[in-house]
Amino acid sequence: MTTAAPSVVTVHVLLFASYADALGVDTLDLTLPAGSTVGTVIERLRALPGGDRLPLKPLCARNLAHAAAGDALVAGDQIAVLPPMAGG
Amino acid sequence: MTTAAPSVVTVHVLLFASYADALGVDTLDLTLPAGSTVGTVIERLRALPGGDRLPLKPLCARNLAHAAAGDALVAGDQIAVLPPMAGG
Amino acid sequence: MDLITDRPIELAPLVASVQSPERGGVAVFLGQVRNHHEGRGVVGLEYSAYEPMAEAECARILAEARSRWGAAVALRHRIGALSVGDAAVAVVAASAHRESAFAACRYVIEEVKRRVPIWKREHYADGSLAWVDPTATLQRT
Amino acid sequence: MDLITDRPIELAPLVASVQSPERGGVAVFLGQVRNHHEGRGVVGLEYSAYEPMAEAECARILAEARSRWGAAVALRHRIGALSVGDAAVAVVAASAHRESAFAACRYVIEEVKRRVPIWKREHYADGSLAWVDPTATLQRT
Repeated sequence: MTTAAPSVVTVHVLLFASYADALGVDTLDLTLPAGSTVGTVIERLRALPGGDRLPLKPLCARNLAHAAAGDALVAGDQIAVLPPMAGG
Repeated sequence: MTTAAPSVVTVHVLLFASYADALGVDTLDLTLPAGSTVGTVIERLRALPGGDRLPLKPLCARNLAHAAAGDALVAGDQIAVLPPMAGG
Repeated sequence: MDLITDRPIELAPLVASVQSPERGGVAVFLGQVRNHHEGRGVVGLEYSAYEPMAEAECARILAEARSRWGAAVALRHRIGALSVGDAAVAVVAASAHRESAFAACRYVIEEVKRRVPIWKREHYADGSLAWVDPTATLQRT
Repeated sequence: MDLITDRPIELAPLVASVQSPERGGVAVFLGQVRNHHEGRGVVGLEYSAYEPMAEAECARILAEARSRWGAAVALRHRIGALSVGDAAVAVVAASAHRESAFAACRYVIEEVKRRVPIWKREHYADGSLAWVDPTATLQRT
């Protein structure tokens, strides 16, 4: 058996507040082609029922820090999709 | 007996903090010629022992409100000479 | 760190935590649940948070304020169900002088509102609910 | 009005006095006796005031802040002998939004320092005393 680059990555996705309401879930796992990015996660979420209520470019975090849409995914990443913040 | 304008006015003077220390008193009455002003009070105070430690134009109040040096005195006025404020 | 808490915020111990004999000025901001928002009567609300990130982001904001103004700063943000009048957030900043205490306090509350993943759902007098969107990019009722 | 007091200042009742369900933001400034001033060790101080004028001027400042920002504001300034760490002044301002609460709070403390006839004599670690002159036009030790 030869070692090969894995062809897919699985990431954990967290949804909050109005985004969780829109999709009807607050956590899900997504398995995506290798080379996928944070932006790929958003595209997949927007294709789910209710996903059209997410903006095209929502704020995202990857492993507790703010992330850009182009950031590449690593297996096991925690990707959080963050509605407009309303603390304070 | 005919009525005549009084030829003098007597006012109550209050000194505070460093100014009271400078003159060694915190209250005194001054009897001044009719037509005297708040500025006249300061001139008199500056002529007293220790009075040279007062500035030429200290902040003054007349009857609890800020006053100008040119304000005319009325008998019974309370004239307060105010060192630089240091509250807060 | 417990910057995010589901228990009532007590101001006195928070103020005490930043006081010291070198620091003459203490600035405080206390945010409380109002009974109105954009003309609608509010009877209560709930805050939810992405807690581990909210804790981390709050800690970063406090570190920035300490570094920039040399101030002692502390923060609590409440989550869960709150009633009108309850304290939702408290920021305290102490410094040798008032300018830096005010500046550090103001910085912390502004950054908390801008950067910390916390969301608020208001409960209105007419029985409806809505997530508050300060940017108004996603209209929901 | 008791804006000027010779008793310890308690923050909690002062904050409570401005809180209401309409006002979501409360800004507080607390000024405490520091253990240093311009490089000298301070062990305590005394505040004296031209009390009737100080009360009147404080009341005018509060009225200005209420009128300008629509905020609820309250103030206490202590006089007499104070120790390091004692609260010398407390200002609280509550408004519907934080901007006006901060602005009103800041206005009141700045105007108090500028306009209210109160004087401070510091007691230094070396046993000497001096009236503090923020304008430094009259040098005394």
